[in-house]
Amino acid sequence: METNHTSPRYGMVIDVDRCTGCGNCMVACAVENNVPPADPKATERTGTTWMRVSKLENGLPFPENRSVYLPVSCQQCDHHTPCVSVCPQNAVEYDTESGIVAQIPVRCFGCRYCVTACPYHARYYNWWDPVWPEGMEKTLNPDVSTRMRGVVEKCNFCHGRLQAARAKAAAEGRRTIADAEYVPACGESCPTHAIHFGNLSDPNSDVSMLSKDKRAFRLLEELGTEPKVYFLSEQDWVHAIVKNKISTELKGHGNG
Amino acid sequence: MLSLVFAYAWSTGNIIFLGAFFTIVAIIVATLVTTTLRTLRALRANAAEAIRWKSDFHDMPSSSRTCRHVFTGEFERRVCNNEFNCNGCEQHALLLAQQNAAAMPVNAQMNPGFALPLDRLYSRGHTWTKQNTDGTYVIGVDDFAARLIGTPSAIDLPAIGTRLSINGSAWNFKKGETSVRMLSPLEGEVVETSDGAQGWYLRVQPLSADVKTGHLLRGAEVGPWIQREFDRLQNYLADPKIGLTLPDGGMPVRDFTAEFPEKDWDAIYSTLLLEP
Amino acid sequence: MQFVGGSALGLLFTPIPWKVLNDSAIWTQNWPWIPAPLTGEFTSFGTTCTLCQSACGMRARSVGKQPVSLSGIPGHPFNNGSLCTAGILAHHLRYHPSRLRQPIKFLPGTGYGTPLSSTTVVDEISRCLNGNRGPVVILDGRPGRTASALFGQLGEAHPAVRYIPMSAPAFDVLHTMSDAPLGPLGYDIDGARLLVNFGAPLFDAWGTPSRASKVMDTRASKTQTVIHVEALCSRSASRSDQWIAARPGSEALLALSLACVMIEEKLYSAAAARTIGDFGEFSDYIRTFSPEAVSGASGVRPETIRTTARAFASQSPALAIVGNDASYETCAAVMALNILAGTVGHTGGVARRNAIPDAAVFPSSGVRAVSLHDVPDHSICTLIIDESLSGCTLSDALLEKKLVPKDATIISLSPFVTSRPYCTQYVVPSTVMFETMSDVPGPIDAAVSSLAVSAAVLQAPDGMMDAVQFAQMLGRALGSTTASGTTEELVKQRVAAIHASKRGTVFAPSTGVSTALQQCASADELWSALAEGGCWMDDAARGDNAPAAMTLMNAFRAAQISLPQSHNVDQLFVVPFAETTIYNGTPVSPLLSKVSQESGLRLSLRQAYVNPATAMARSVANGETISLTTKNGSMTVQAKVDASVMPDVIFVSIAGSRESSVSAHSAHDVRLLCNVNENGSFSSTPVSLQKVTA
Amino acid sequence: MDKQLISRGTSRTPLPRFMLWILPWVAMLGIGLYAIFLCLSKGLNQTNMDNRFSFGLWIYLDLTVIALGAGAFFTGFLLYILKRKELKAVINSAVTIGFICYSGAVAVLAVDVGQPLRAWFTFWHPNVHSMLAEVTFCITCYLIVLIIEYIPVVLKNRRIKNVPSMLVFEFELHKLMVVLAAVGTFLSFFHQGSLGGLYGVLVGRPFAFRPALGIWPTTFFLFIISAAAVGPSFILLTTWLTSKISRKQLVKPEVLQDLGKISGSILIFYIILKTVDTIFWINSVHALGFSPAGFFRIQEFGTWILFLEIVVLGLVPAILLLSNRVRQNTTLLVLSATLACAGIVLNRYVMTIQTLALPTLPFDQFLSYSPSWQEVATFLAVIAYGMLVYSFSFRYLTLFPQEREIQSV
Repeated sequence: METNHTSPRYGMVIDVDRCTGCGNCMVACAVENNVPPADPKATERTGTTWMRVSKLENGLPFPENRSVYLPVSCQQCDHHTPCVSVCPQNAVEYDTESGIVAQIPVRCFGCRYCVTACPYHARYYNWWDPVWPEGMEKTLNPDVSTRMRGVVEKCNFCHGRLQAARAKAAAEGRRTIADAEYVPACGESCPTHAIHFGNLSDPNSDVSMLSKDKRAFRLLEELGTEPKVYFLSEQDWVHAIVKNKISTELKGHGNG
Repeated sequence: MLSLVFAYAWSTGNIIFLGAFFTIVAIIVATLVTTTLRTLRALRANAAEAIRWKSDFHDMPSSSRTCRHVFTGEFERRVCNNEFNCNGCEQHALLLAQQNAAAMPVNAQMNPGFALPLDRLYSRGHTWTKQNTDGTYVIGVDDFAARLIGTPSAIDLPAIGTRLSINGSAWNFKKGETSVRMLSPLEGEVVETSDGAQGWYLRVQPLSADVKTGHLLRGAEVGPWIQREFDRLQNYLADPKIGLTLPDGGMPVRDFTAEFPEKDWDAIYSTLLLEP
Repeated sequence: MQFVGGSALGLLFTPIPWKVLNDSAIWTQNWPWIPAPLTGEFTSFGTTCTLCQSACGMRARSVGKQPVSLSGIPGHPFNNGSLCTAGILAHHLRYHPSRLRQPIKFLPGTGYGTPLSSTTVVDEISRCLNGNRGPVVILDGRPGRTASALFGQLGEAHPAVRYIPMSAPAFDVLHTMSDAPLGPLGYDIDGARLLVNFGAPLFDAWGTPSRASKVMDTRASKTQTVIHVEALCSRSASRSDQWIAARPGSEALLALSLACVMIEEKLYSAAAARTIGDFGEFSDYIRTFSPEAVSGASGVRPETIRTTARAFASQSPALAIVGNDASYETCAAVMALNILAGTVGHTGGVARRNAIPDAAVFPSSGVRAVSLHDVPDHSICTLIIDESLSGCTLSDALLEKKLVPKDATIISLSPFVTSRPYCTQYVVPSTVMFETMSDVPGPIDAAVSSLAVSAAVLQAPDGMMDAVQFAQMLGRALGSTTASGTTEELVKQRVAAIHASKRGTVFAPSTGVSTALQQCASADELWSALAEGGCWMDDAARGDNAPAAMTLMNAFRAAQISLPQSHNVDQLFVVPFAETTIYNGTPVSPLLSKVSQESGLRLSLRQAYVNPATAMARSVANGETISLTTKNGSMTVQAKVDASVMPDVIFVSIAGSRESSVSAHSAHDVRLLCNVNENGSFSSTPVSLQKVTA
Repeated sequence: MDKQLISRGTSRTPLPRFMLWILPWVAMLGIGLYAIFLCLSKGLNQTNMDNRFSFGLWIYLDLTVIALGAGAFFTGFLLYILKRKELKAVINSAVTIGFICYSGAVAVLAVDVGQPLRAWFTFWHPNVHSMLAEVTFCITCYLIVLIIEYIPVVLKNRRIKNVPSMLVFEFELHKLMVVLAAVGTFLSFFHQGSLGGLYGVLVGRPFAFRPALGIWPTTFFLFIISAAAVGPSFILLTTWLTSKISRKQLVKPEVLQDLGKISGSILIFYIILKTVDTIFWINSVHALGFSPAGFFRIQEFGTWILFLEIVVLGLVPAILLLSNRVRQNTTLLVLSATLACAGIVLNRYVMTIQTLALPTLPFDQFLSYSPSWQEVATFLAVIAYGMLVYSFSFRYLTLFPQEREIQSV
């Protein structure tokens, strides 16, 4: 997975101090990517949310308890991408032109090995065939095809938008696209502008500079997968908890 | 898989992995193809009966595979691993060269009372053969097998012209639900069949002048052999609770099957008549 | 022949068949019954969101006229590119599975309605209104629209009909306290230095969606401080500068206690005090609520209360705000704070907006607006509610109290089934956004009046009415005259009147900038700016606009605020809980399952937050089912153990309804378990908790 | 007719009793097939798996039965390649068990994947870096090998071998068995290893992740060795069980002792390596930002599980099996083999289920998962299928060639 520094490597920087956990990114993502509404029996563990806002708590009791929200989508790992190497039939590809880890649902046969491999739980299996209320299929995004049950899908930084931006640039005779031309749905929908998006290979880009900020951290950085999604927080406890994972979270059992 | 496939690359990993995989597939396919070809060849060469004997021989318990030289006392224990093909047995040739078998006296005491004339040759499957004056051979069952089976409910004889192979099937007896295969003592083409009234069942024309009979038992071997067979039979018939109690003080009866209807005759025929 | 055969054989050695096989394997693997997106050219158009009064400018990406995604218009004075979670999904509402296709008539006590034909329902409504049975009340959940004007006309023309515009509950109370009409109100949050927020989800889609961002941006310049009062460390609490954890239901006490400190320490605005006619009476009344007295019930230390009161008085302009689901009592107490601080009618306080200059089209009668609270109990025979828009929170308990028992009829306009089982009810199916022309008044957190419009782009299903048509239908039934014309014609007349006033500014999405209306050459130009998602904003009201005379006890005599008796320490309480105003029980897009059912980010219906200590004491683990029993009944919910909520209080969701709002009034509604006071407010109710073992 | 199918010289229980024996298994299989139908027609929402527990009971079952089915390749390897002739007594049974385990595992895998009809894509677009591709390739091939190895056992049926072509084919195939044994051994080494690698490569699951030796993680090798160690034990166990249930002596006692000895010697080797691996793992997990002790902080998965796996179900049976005196005692021998098998069953459980139950992200919680009835029924269907295939094979085929000789003596 050689990184070609001449081609863009898209990344995201999320300011968790600004994130209010409203969930706009989650629904905007679902609208953009034609993710269906939940089956009545779906749960937190079987639902499909390419972008999922999770709550990170400081672990203290009321009223000292504080929390921030971490919008976690595919972290677009740059090296040793855990899901790319495990897929038996090349249904996951690392696009060297954009740094985006792409899932090809039509090639996926639903073994869910990649779901197991992803430490960020950013991959979602279609436990049900997608169903939209009658007529609502008219609101589907023409740029993204729908998926059937039994395949895995995940965030691809709204790859359809990248292609549209590239096509537009090509039509105008440009070879590169500006950061503003290509923003994933989550970033566009964020009401507090907590989500920054752009080209990490460009040292002058917004995300490039923010990613080098001392407030920046990444999830499970030590695994060496070089995620391209950064988080920003000024709060020390957030950094402390993210660094010292296993000791804090074993507080209770998940439901299910 | 192929370079025609979308996004395929001739990388080292692909070459090694797919190379290994296709080698394995090729080996598996080659094994199956070889087996099929060999099967077809064997079937075309009428080798099925010979193969059946080879296959059956190794499935027989070692007690059924006692070497003929044990009967003559040359060995205490020896199990044949050569499909009773004494013609191709080095040990047999060596022993024959060392002694004169004909000189050995018949040990009459060894025969527990079966009529086994020594003017004929016996196969280990309890069939005998004897040459007619016209050069053909007649084949029948020996007294042991005759008493063992008693009166068969049916006889399934081969068609005239059938080619028999050494230790291949000669004909079948039916006894109740059980079918008993009789082994052919020699190679040849069936020229006449009989219902056994004259004491024989098949008349066979050898296929070549050099008739192979070296593997058949004769002379001094017959008595100890039949004694051993009778011992094995008695073993089966013995009541495990009260030990050996044969009628007639251990003398053979005319029809063992009829005498001991409760026994597993299928298994006994299988062992004694060499059809595992 | 040989050639054909040879070619076929040769073809096998070319990549073609393999490529075809390969491609077909990849691209044909989708079940035929999986819906495929529309195909066609992408276009886009601007419009205004009508889901609430915030009037967000939105841009729809569409195929043909069908919107496929929505985003905020950058630079828009209200939402500046942001939308709320419901707004992003506004284009789904048209296809909501529980959308009403036909008028329905419910009989009292039944949850099941009988479908009626469009003509029958009009006949029955006519008969009902002409029967001279008694007072008719029209409740307008979103005053300020063209339809509102038509409803108002009905109220004026017919002696039996009363028109009640429902503004935010707090403003309703403020109106009650004022001796003279205050006109339209709004919060001037941008101008406030200190914001004391009694439970409004300020950072969670309260007001305009860009509000959270705006407040955060003041952090850097330290120009604004936010103090949040709530029983749990909600999204807004944890992002405010200070969070005061107050027991649920004690907000009114706490606000009064702040007021008490202000009066005791003479921190109130002397000018404001002079306008309060019953200042003495109020001072006497409020003395009961000293910080020490309130501390026990609220769980807030007296020093905190005093410090907050001093800050409220000193950091002028200070503004106290409440959420839309706050009780009457809380609203009264919080508004009293604003009055004492003298910020009503001032910059950075409760702004008094100028009315929209449309008197030429819809002459106003000047009749004093009344609130539902002012209507005598058990007096309304026929109630007409426009529920075609979400955002109006109506207390069922209050409605039931105001209606004539057993014999009342409700006529409502709604896109969804809204059953009120205590009376006869006609529900007329209404159009939704994108199906009808509609004008949208401005957001609660804007200081000035405004107007935006949302155009009809899609064909409404047969038999659907918009609010204007509904009002015209009622007018015909009552035999009154209402303004005639199509909705679009009426809205256009209104816009023309605004243009004629030459007041304010207009934001044009095409340029992204706001310009003075005077520079707008024609009404058509203003119209086209508005039709593509722009908005018109009035000028700020000039100078001191403080109310001339107030009588606070008007509200407090009705409010039942008293210090609770000391309660058992081990007692659990149940509280109805909505995290954010956007899920107020009306149906939302099924896709909102993403933020509730599918992720647990927000509570779903039948889920409740429980403090870990409370849960552990009752051996309840996260995700387990618990049964809640009060003297009013019982229900089962799923416990979500969360350390951010107050111990011994169970916060049960009333939100996140994906289904028809029928369910919101069924056994799933925790509000049925709660005690309701005279004003229709729910109070935190003692409850017993039982773990349910499957 | 039934009698005509039973090998000569062996006695089997009367047909009605046999029917009674298979009846519950047939019922179990029937329910399982219905569950499989539900899963295939309605999708995997019928299971209790989810995006967090995306591998569940079935993958655990696959890993376990394939480890236990390793007896087939390892016995074949010892018999045909290393010429340990005494193992001829159990080779047919071993092949049958191997065939059952692998066919059962492949069947369950076909249900486990979301789009079984696209399973061939693995062969069309293989990702050679994926352990699962390696597993798929090897298991497919090895299942074919096992079928080919099982064919002669079937063809040797009393009735079938009367057909000359069948007989000859069997004979010719048997002559080439050494090739198949070699291929089977090669394939088994790889897929047993790849199954270990399946979890060992998961860099995102530090509990399972192991550093690579060469191109494979250490679990790759540990799985091969553990499978080789426990395969003979499982053959021992099944032979003993069959013997107990059929109330017949099927093999000479030395055969079982031999299997035990083979199992013990490999097991001790495995336990040493596993211990070394665990120590290395404890040290390396820090570098990934996790605390090894943290993984065992949950009561259900405390350090006791590590002790149980390595000592009680590893070291103890290994030492027992290596003792001559223990092997002479059938009860102790069988007990030790059972412990060894249980150790591997536990190891596979820890690798599959515990790995997924543990959190990775700072806001993750420890997860629990209990399979739905459809998953359990499918699981039981594989067991019922195995019981049926083995019962029929035992009744009508010669699984233990020594049986007849032992009977006739």
